[in-house]
Amino acid sequence: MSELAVNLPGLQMKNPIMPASGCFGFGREYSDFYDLQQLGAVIMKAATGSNRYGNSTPRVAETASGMLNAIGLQNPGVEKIIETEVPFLANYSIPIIANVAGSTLEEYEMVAKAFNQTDSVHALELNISCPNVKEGGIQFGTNPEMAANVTRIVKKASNLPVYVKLSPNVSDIVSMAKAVEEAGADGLSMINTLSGMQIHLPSKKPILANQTGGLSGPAIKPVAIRMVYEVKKHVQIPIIGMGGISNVDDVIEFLLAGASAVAVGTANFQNPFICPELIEELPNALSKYGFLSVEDAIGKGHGA
Amino acid sequence: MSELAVNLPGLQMKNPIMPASGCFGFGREYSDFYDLQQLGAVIMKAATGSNRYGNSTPRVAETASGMLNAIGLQNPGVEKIIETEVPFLANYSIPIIANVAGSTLEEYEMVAKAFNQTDSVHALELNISCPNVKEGGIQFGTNPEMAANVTRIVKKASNLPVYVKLSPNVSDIVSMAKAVEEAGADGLSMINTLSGMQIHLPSKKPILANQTGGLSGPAIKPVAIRMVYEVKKHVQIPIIGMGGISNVDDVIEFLLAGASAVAVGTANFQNPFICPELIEELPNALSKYGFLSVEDAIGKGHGA
Amino acid sequence: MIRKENLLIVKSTEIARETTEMVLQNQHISRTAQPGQFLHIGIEGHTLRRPISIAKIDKKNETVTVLFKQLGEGTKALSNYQEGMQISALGPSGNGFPYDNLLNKTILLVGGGIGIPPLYCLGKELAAEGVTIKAVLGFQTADSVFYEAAFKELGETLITTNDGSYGHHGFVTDVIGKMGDYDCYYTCGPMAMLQAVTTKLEHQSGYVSLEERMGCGVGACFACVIPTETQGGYRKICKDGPVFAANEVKL
Amino acid sequence: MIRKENLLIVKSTEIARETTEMVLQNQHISRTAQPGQFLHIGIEGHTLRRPISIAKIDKKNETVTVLFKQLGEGTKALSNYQEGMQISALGPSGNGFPYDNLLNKTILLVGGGIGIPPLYCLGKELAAEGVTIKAVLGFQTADSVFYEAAFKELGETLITTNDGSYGHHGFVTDVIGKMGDYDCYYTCGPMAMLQAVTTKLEHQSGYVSLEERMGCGVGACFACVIPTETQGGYRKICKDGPVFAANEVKL
Ligand SMILES: Cc1cc2nc3c(=O)[nH]c(=O)nc-3n(C[C@H](O)[C@H](O)[C@H](O)COP(=O)(O)OP(=O)(O)OC[C@H]3O[C@@H](n4cnc5c(N)ncnc54)[C@H](O)[C@@H]3O)c2cc1C
Ligand SMILES: Cc1cc2nc3c(=O)[nH]c(=O)nc-3n(C[C@H](O)[C@H](O)[C@H](O)COP(=O)(O)OP(=O)(O)OC[C@H]3O[C@@H](n4cnc5c(N)ncnc54)[C@H](O)[C@@H]3O)c2cc1C
Ligand SMILES: Cc1cc2nc3c(=O)[nH]c(=O)nc-3n(C[C@H](O)[C@H](O)[C@H](O)COP(=O)(O)O)c2cc1C
Ligand SMILES: Cc1cc2nc3c(=O)[nH]c(=O)nc-3n(C[C@H](O)[C@H](O)[C@H](O)COP(=O)(O)O)c2cc1C
Ligand code: FES
Ligand code: FES
Repeated sequence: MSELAVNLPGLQMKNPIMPASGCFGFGREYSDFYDLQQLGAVIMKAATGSNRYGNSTPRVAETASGMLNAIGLQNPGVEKIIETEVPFLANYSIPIIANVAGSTLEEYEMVAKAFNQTDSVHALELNISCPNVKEGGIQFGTNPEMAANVTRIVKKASNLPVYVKLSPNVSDIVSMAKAVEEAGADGLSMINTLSGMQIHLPSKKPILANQTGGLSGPAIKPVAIRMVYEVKKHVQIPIIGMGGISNVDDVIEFLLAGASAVAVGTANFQNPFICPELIEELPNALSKYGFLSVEDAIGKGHGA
Repeated sequence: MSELAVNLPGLQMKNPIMPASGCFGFGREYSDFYDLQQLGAVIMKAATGSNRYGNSTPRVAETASGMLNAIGLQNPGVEKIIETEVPFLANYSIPIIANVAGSTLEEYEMVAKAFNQTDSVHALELNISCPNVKEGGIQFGTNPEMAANVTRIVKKASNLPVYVKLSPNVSDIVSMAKAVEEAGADGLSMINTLSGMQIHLPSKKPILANQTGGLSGPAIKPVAIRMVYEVKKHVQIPIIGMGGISNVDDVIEFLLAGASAVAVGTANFQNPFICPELIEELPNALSKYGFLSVEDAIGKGHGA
Repeated sequence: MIRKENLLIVKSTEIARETTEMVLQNQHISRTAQPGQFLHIGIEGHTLRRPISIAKIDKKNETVTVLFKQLGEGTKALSNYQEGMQISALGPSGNGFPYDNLLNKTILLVGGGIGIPPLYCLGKELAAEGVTIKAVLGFQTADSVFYEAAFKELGETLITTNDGSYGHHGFVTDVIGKMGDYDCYYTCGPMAMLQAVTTKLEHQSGYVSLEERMGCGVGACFACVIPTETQGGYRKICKDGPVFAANEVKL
Repeated sequence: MIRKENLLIVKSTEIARETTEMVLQNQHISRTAQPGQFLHIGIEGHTLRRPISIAKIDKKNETVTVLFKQLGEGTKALSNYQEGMQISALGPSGNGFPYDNLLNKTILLVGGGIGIPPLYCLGKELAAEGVTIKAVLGFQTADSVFYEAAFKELGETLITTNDGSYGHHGFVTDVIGKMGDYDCYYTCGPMAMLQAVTTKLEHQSGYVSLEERMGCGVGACFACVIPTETQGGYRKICKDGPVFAANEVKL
């Protein structure tokens, strides 16, 4: 096994770097910049039961070392995604992770089931945490019992490994993680965005049409690292870490905190080549800090 | 009344700008830079029942547009503060707010009571939210019943108005705010720091000796604005807003979100003159955005 | 084809109030850019890139020119970049103005403020191809006026200012009626102006260039959508636009 | 007295591996600085200021010189600042080295790496006042050595390198014994070195200059405390230090 390779449930990855859900569409646009074959894996934009337009615009705002977004889960619906988007990504021999969203338990179940149709999807990322959609996301993601419940239902509906994506907008991230682990999650994905707002002074209104949005980017990295670190101490399942990664040291920091692989979101907007650049720089960075491989670095921030 | 003046329970302020607790000591150091008389008010560093050394060093780290701190409530204890620090600040005719911390209900009660001895303190800021101290802070600040309980006890013990300082590390900030309002809080102060961590790559350990610390600075402003905005919709008591203020537009943004006054923390470290500079710039900024006074701007981000 | 490129700042000038004109050298972008396309410009210390339209294309000197208003922190910082520095941009981005079969025809350009630069780019290109150009340009006030002489070289040009301090007093829609006949119009500017113009010129064939806050600028994040009657209900301004047929999108 | 000042970068040179020497002009700071004091330097885009010791004071030209290692992002950015630019600093900060009644006496300076600059400042001042200077300076390796000639002008100087690529092979504590007698020592460098030096010279009177991560740099935030036996159990490095009597603090 190469020094960069990581094996997680359902995901045989030649390196631990993947684009984060919602920041990479379904890959087409970034395939104009580089060969997606280089990626460790790819996480698709959220899929819902049917076609969704999402929120009104403006949907993004800039903040200090970060950004807010309230896209509102715009997507063509799970059937269309399987029909038109998955085949494009399946041209590359990299693991594909489908991000599953919904406003009701039934919708989550239906979307998860739909992905059983295709052999090209390798794992689900269960988005219980999207803070933008009033009638769903937020509640599943902040209540341990509800999170466990949706995990159980999706696990039952799907024949794929399920990574539950945790929301940071909670008092106690460890109980969320433990609840979904007990409910059968194969892995965790963390963190989603922090709920935030910006007010436009000239118009005296929130900039985002949705008022609140999700804060991402380097600003939130300390929160993400803290949560990965704390959760790692209490769960056995692997963690895909994310939140503010913009350089290779950030990747190492997430590995040390306990992530087994990482996802890169906002940084794609600044630099479309960020993922292949991180992959290229990773071997040197690992050896600079005395690691033989990615596997060797995982969790090493927790002491001997 | 002048355009900058604000009257809050116990606090007759000539302007809405005050340094935040823990970022200004007891005022002596910054009095070498400017006349503290200019300030709207001053919030002292946290007081506990007895002398406290705090955490081991390193106690601070830098993050993207922010910093982490884990001072650990170092202070000489409430009696010594009343004896040696309050008289210094009492030389200025500005309202003094005492930040009250503790690890137990009894300690909170004792500290609050102690401040009844002096006439120079005008209000208490009840720090139920300091995320650095394992044996107390965090629990009071994330559970509505416990927060209400400590509020009730402190209200009973004290003859001063009580501003409860909320922690942002919660799933539902509105229920926290409503719980302490019902328990008798005279005002709210928000937000305290977000819990975060940074790992030092060469040593493979968290940088802070305490491992986790509180994230402050511009990075957290969107979270603070969102929380002030949401809470403002649901409570009647005034809010002292803070979190990442570093320029006069930030002050206006907090006013629009619903704060009646603001506190400035981390920005003092970058620019010791930040508070008097904001005070000087505020009149122009208010008129630029079409406001007659600070009072006129409060809550105006909520529409007509 | 969109690429991530470094561009050399050859010249940076304040040509009107809080308005910077920047000449940028880059082979790929100058060779492939079309009028109506934009650059997605990276600014040190800012998370998001800024979309700025291409105002001139000079294939000989391998430069493109952009004009931008110093609006917020990013454009203010950009206006302080010195000649000789490099900036990073994604580009050329989006789709330009469609302009087939316009030989011997007449077009009307209707621009407002900082929406004017891409129209100049189009007008210059088409004037060279034998199209007759007419233009109505609206500005806030006298000292924000730019490119008046440049447009007058292309064809008949009317200037309006909101406060009447220069040219006609009022909005562009107040004077469009004076421009006689034309085969097609192109407009870019503030949303209120676009709504007024497209409503007024409802029965004309025309194209609008739109603005929206962007995340990725390449079509991946769905930040910049605009609702449409057809095409699955929406289009992305960064990738499918910024130019649309006036009747295609819901303003 | 500490003030917030702008300093003009008169000169910036890389004088050893990843080590920048910067000459900064400012009247207030050059006039009032004492050896052992530091500047709390603001760096664009960074929340926290960086504490950097004063290495030379030139009252005539109204400059102070600082030397810093390009360690992390902040110091790397600072090393790219061009001559002619201004930087913001709080200073002069902290308390300098105490040095009363040293006339005709001998002092030993023990410095490690980037802890050496404040000792040079002290040595230069005291040499001019007739104090005999001896110095032991430890570096990582040959190409990180700086200020050797400058120290040799002040007095007897031994250089050590960890890898033996220059001077004596080993640590400063390996060669301190060779320095004969002295009345007092001053030391600054990595914590491990300070511990070794103060232990070895336990029975000598001496002063250590300490480093700690800082928030405010003025004594307000309690980030930079060091435990003491007396004085309420702690002192603040930024305000009460960075210099302490060797027996005052617990290293
Ligand atoms: C396709 C397109 C072409 C454009 N062409 C030009 C041009 O040629 N000249 C010019 O001056 N301006 C142009 N704009 C508008 C320009 O992008 C904004 O003025 C600029 O992004 C504001 O950035 P700032 O740093 O000054 O403002 P800030 O308020 O600091 O910006 C914060 C965030 O909001 C975004 N934003 C703010 N206002 C706008 C806006 N009006 N449109 C889109 N995003 C905005 C910024 O890009 C940034 O992400 C164009 C916009 C688009 C979408
Ligand atoms: C009183 C004092 C005097 C100093 N004098 C010098 C000097 O003359 N020359 C020199 O090269 N260095 C000196 N240092 C150390 C210098 O402050 C750090 O090397 C520098 O702050 C590192 O910043 P960075 O941006 O390179 O590193 P980063 O890792 O990017 O810094 C992140 C944060 O950690 C802090 N930090 C990191 N390392 C240290 C450290 N060793 N000490 C204190 N804070 C640190 C930074 O100030 C910043 O707040 C001194 C430190 C102190 C306390
Ligand atoms: C524009 C945008 C859209 C996003 N959409 C989704 C989404 O559809 N599903 C999801 O689980 N997370 C979504 N996220 C969250 C990211 O996947 C990621 O968890 C978060 O942004 C933190 O990573 P970053 O700081 O690297 O961006 C989105 C983030 C952004 C910025
Ligand atoms: C170094 C430091 C020490 C702090 N100490 C306290 C404290 O003792 N009590 C308290 O209630 N808040 C404390 N805080 C939190 C601040 O008062 C403030 O709520 C927070 O930093 C957000 O504001 P800012 O972003 O402007 O710094 C501290 C913050 C910092 C950075
Ligand atoms: S800005 Fe991302 S899709 Fe247009
Ligand atoms: S750095 Fe704030 S007290 Fe020393």
